[in-house]
Amino acid sequence: MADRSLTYVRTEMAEALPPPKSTTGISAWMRENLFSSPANSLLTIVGLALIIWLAIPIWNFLVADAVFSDPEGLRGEACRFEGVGACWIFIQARFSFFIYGFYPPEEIWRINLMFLIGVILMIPLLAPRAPFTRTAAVLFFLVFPFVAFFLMAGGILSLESVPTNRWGGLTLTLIISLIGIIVSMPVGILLALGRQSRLPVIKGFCIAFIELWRAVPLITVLFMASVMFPLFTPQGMQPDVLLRAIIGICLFESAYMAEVVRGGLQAIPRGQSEASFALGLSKPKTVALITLPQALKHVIPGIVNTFIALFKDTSLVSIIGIFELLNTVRAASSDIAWQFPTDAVTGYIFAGFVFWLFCFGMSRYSIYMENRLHTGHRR
Amino acid sequence: MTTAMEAPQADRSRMAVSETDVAVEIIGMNKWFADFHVLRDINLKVMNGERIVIAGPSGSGKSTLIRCINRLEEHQDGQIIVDGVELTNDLKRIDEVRREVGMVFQHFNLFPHLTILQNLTLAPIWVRGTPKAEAEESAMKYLERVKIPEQANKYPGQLSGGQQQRVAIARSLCMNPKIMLFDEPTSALDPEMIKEVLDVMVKLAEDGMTMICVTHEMGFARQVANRVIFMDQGQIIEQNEPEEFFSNPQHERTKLFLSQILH
Amino acid sequence: MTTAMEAPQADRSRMAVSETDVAVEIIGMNKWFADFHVLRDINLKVMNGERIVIAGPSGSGKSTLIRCINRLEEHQDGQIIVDGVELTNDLKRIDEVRREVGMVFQHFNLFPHLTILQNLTLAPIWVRGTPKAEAEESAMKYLERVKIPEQANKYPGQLSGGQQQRVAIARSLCMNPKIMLFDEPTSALDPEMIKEVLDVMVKLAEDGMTMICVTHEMGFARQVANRVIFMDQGQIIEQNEPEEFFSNPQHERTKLFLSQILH
Amino acid sequence: MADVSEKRSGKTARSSIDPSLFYNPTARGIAYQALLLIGVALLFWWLQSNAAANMAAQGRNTGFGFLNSTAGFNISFTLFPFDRNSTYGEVYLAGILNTLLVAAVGIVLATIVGFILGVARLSPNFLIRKLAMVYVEVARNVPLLLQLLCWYFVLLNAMPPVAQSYGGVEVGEAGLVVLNQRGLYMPRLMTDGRFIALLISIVVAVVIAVWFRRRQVKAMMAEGTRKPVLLPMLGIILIIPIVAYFVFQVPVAFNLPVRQGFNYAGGFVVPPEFTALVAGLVFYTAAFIGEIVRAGIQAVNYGQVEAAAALGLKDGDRLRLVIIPQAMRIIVPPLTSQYLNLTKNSSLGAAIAFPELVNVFMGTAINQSGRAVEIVALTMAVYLTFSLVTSLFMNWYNSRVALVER
Amino acid sequence: QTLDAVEENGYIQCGVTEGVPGFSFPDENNNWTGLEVDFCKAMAAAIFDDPEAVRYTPLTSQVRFESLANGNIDVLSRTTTWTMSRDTDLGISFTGTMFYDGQGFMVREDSGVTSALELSGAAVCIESGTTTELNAADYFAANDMDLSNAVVFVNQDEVVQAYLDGRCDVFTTDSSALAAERSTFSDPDAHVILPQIISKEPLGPSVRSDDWQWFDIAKWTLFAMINAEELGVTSENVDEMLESDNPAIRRLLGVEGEFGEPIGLPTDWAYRIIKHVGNYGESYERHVGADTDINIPRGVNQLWTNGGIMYAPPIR
Ligand SMILES: Nc1ncnc2c1ncn2[C@@H]1O[C@H](COP(=O)(O)OP(=O)(O)OP(=O)(O)O)[C@@H](O)[C@H]1O
Ligand SMILES: Nc1ncnc2c1ncn2[C@@H]1O[C@H](COP(=O)(O)OP(=O)(O)OP(=O)(O)O)[C@@H](O)[C@H]1O
Ligand SMILES: [Mg+2]
Ligand SMILES: [Mg+2]
Repeated sequence: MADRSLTYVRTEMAEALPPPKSTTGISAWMRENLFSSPANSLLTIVGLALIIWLAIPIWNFLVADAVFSDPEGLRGEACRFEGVGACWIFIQARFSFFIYGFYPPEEIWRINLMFLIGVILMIPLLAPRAPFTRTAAVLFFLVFPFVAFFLMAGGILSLESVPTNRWGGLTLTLIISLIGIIVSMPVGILLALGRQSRLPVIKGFCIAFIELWRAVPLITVLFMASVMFPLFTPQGMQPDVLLRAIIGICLFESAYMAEVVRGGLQAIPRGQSEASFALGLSKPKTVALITLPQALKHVIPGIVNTFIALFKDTSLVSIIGIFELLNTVRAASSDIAWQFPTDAVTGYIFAGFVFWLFCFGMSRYSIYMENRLHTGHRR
Repeated sequence: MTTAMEAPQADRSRMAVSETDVAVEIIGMNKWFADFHVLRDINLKVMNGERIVIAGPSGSGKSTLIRCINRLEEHQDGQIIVDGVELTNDLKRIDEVRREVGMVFQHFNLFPHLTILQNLTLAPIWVRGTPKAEAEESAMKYLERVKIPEQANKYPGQLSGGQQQRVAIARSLCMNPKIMLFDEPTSALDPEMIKEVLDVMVKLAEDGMTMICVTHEMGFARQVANRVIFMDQGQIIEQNEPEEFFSNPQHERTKLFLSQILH
Repeated sequence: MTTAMEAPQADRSRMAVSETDVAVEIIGMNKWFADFHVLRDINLKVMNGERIVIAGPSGSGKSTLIRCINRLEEHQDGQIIVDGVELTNDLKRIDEVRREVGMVFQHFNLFPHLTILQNLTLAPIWVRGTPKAEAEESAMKYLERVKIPEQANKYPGQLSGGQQQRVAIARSLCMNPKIMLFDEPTSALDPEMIKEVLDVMVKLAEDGMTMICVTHEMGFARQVANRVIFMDQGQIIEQNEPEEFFSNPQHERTKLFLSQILH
Repeated sequence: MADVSEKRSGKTARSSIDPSLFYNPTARGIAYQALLLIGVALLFWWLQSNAAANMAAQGRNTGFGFLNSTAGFNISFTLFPFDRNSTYGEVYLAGILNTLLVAAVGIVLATIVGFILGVARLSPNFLIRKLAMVYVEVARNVPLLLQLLCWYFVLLNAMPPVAQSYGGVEVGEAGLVVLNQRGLYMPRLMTDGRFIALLISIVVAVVIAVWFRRRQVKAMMAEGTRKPVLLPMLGIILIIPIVAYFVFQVPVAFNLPVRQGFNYAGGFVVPPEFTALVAGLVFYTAAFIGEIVRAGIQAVNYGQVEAAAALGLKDGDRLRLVIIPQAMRIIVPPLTSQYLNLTKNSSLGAAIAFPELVNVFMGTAINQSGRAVEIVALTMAVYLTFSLVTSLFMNWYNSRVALVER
Repeated sequence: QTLDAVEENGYIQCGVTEGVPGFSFPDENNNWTGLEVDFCKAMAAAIFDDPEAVRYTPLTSQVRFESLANGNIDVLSRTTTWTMSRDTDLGISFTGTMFYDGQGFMVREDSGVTSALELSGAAVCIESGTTTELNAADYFAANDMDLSNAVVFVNQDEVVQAYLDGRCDVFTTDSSALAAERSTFSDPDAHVILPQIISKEPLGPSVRSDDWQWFDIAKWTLFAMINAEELGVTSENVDEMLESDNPAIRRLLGVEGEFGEPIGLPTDWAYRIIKHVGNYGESYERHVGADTDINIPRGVNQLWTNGGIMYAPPIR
């Protein structure tokens, strides 16, 4: 249109061309993402410096200076020298202690069996579109806890009885968090329903319960469970420390779960329950068949997040002397046989990694579920 | 006031209305939302097999009135007698009435977590205690009647609005209701879909169902209603048979209203 | 070569377009989104006081084109010269250009945390450094021009869509732009509201504002445009004065497009 | 048509029909509530009678009188003079103040780090974005207790022993700022009542500076020209106290940390427990705040940014006038609950010997006095109060900033 | 009655530490050993003739008394100091002294400190919820020394770790525990325990105050072990000693008299203890004696006949 005529008709369509070199390829990507402006370039340099500054010592500690094997069998001596990095043979040597705690070695198959059952039941619960979801849910929430308890505790079917103070390690961490979630789900649902009730006494009670536990730190709840519960139970009927801690955790967690579920209930439009009433379903049936299933589906990510928080929080029971994962790591690193300069750090890194693995995995899963829910069932 | 008996259209001949056969009777009913007097002195008698259309401007209390009939709303004064049962605070009676009264909502209110078939069989199974196989069989029958049997295993979110509303109608029918209530069943739909829903409703009317419809579809009212009731400010202003109502409205407000909606 | 001078409508007489007075000039411009060649070999010259309407199917690059004019998008090839300033990576020039170019978006994009008046005075105060009192005074003037002075102290959320779009136009005008860009300003509005917004735009055109509008309102194009540009697949396919464009489209695609939207 | 709206209001429900109570929803409601009440009352009665029996069996006393008796132990870090003659009441107070101190410092730092993180997560720079992501994923997914222990012991190992202190001096001499495994030692201000005057003058200076800034901004808006703000403000804040210092002849002496035997004595000490606790809390909480900030900024519609750009607003102004005010509405409520979480999490300081409320009161005091119930109740009351205040603030804030809609 | 309940269960529930070498310490398989563990085993031996009929519950110092008073455990044998208030106010009763301990101080050898009186201003690592905290405060106050640098931890693990990492100059707790902890250090010789013992810390087992029979069983279990040492009866020679003519030995081993009956035990109750666990001296040497890593000299814990203060009332 060099001569600016008002009328113009394109006679020949312009073909789509590849973009100019300067806007594609790795150099363009770097220009765009790393050096798009002077300030950005500076940030890149700072970032690189930070990575180098952090990565080298971490690498040295974890790999370069670390002890990976001990030709003379696993012994603490192998790590007793100045400048030692992580002592991985320590983890190797005490691995079964970290996982199973003080559980009698010849009975460990029981724990493994319990884990196996648990994982098998969880697959249909967590995997999208898996069959048998409902059966698995019933088994997992109603039957599995008892099976697991009898497997762990023994005392029946000629299983040797193993008292709770021999439970420990990652097993105990998982047990505490699973009991926490299995108990707090139904209690939390009841509390959430109660909080929505129009009956003032029920509503008030639920609000007070929820707000009380949400207001206080878990560690005070655990202290309370360990020093105060015994005072409030009749003499001779003493729940052991583990049970008390678990009760404390369940009370605490139910309150959080209630708030999560409430969020889901509030998201269900009123038309749903009205339609259900109009069909002649009673109030309890409406809740059980219509509102609750929908609400729970909405809050799966919230539930997973609560579970992650609970899983991390189980580490606090070490403060009242229960040997969950973190505490077994600490106990092991004060073992005479395993005294070396980095025993504590090595143990913490291991424990931290295990916690991280579980929590990160679950949070990814929750994000995945969230995305799926957004698209699910839509056209 | 003309009764449904004298309704002129030919296609109504199949129905059998007898004076003694009262489906719904409302006597001197009043209702308040807090201090707001939303329904005032409502008197209404609907015979079995009658088809009533309720019209009126927005906020006039149409929805509230039909929601009172199956006790989704509580009335404070007067009597509502449905299928011979008076609605009171008695939960048992309410359940009884709700079983006999189907309701279709403006926004369908299908249960999104259940398949179409599950939506349909839910109430028969849990309320009537029908065996599952039997419930599913009759559900499929009703789905065929609303012309979407092939969608039985989809979820509501996968259907169009018109299809959803037809499912909602089928869902109510599965309970074999004696009376059907419709609250603006087509007003959330695109024009093409309105027709498919109205067709189903017309068919229902032809089969002799007692129906009370809140709707602004005047064509539908003309075609199937025995009576049109016009409400304003919580009161029944005027009622008449459709021909008369449209051609010769009596009340000032009715005239104004009709002039607005029939352009 | 017809200039806008000879445009037929009477109401265009007030504007004064001179050949030398170029508002926007685009020369051999190309743009890619990653590998996707979205604008291809665009050449366009807009005179001061001219009113251009850009039409074309969805995805043809209309929005991208006008967003390039005030550098909301970056182009990779060719030149864009706005009000004598060439758009490059130079932030200062970009700011300069943006001050002179007003833009109205499809979804209004008013600032919801500010009152209408604050929305209008924000840019004059912080960009131009206008004293507050003065900025408010001129804002009220523009609000009167778009006929909603009484809403000055409300928040955007309290207005209807049409009102919001009119505020958005007023907000751009407050900066005394030399050129106004409109990106489908009416397509998010209900029919009754479209008219009130178009009225404001027509008024603006009558006052001689240089305007580039992406719109499918062909009535508006007929009434005020000097030129209609038709785009497809990132290219300018055809341009012409409105009468000619509508009555006698040249290119196949134009014909097809017009047949679809003018039913 | 009859109009009976004056006849009565709907509140007076009619009751001419009297169905069997069993099916009456009102009656049912009352019955459920009564059941719950009775249940709860029974539970409390049971707990109470057990407690009474247990206490009687153990011959224990109850009551809050112990708050006035001497505690008999030391607390290593308090904000007011405390020794072994102080009472349990003072232990309580010291714990609360230490908790609040950690919370205050932690909140300020976590906010700063968190905002930087949130912005970094959205940075156009790939490297910075990924670094921030790694940080967040590590910090969020490892238990805080573990992190605290790591921080504490890493900090202890990173610091030199007393003899090789940074800024250290010979035995008997006074240092200025000394850093070693025992903490960070700084000069402590020693002064008398006239110092209050100085303090007041500083407050006055800040108030004047803030007023000045308001005035300048207003003038800026009114006249449309940019005016100096920062420098004059700094001037005001500096000059007024200096003038006050000379006018009142405020005696200012510093108590310097002196090396005596094992340690430095005197001065003001920040113990490593405090540093580790704050570091751990900040590191952990900042990750959550970063995510909140990111979500808040992302929630501001991109159209808003474009509209601001199209109006010619510069980068900084766009952020300040358009994005931040809108993002803040979304950010503040979850942010406050993070603040509350940080405060609650400070109770983990017990694990690394920081004398916050749970450590000194639920830990030491409960063991020395044996008043479990009272001490648990008092401790929980503190956290309940924090939570109540927070939710009051949140309600107030939400009602204040709620966007006005039609 | 506790005895009935215990017999019903088939085991004693014994509260122990979370791991103090020499006193009560678990190995990898949760087999507990130590001087105090031996006491629990002795009780089990007396009741069941089986020293392994014990369940150990590791307790933190915060929860130990509650656990005992409320029946979680039957006997508390956990480095617990016998004090008046604990004996009278907490619903528990001490049954005797197993180990005469006292609070001491440990410092790094290179600090050059040789006396606790030089510790003014030192940073002191302490575990919370113990008498240690109060004793230290008293001692420092009495000697006009400055204890503003006390670092108080909830768990012993952290106390030791912090001391080793240099947070404190001094680590104070009962000297037995100091010795035990020192034995776990990678370089035990770099740390010295100062000579001053600043408190009387008689460590002994305790039971609930509401059951006198159980109290007597616990009390006489300990006395039997001490008497056995005094009479020269060991686990090795106990069977020969059954033939002894010494009436004191005959009464101890149940050959003469019915001393078990009043406390609900069989007559050979003490024989069982000595047979399975040994006398006090044996137990001491086995767990904390000179041949162990712990290496605490017998000191005041010698029998009274050897210049110590270990003394048990006669069985007669
Ligand atoms: N739950 C409620 N609480 C208080 N007021 C209500 C409630 N439901 C409806 N109202 C009020 O009662 C009046 C009648 O409402 P109703 O929904 O019955 O009108 P309608 O005739 O169905 O109108 P539309 O055609 O808009 O559906 C309206 O003014 C409405 O605002
Ligand atoms: N930021 C972006 N990144 C990648 N592709 C884009 C981006 N913005 C637009 N596109 C693509 O560029 C093409 C042109 O988009 P544009 O919005 O300019 O079309 P349009 O003509 O305005 O269409 P409509 O009438 O729907 O608004 C479309 O195919 C669109 O998908
Ligand atoms: Mg309605
Ligand atoms: Mg567009």
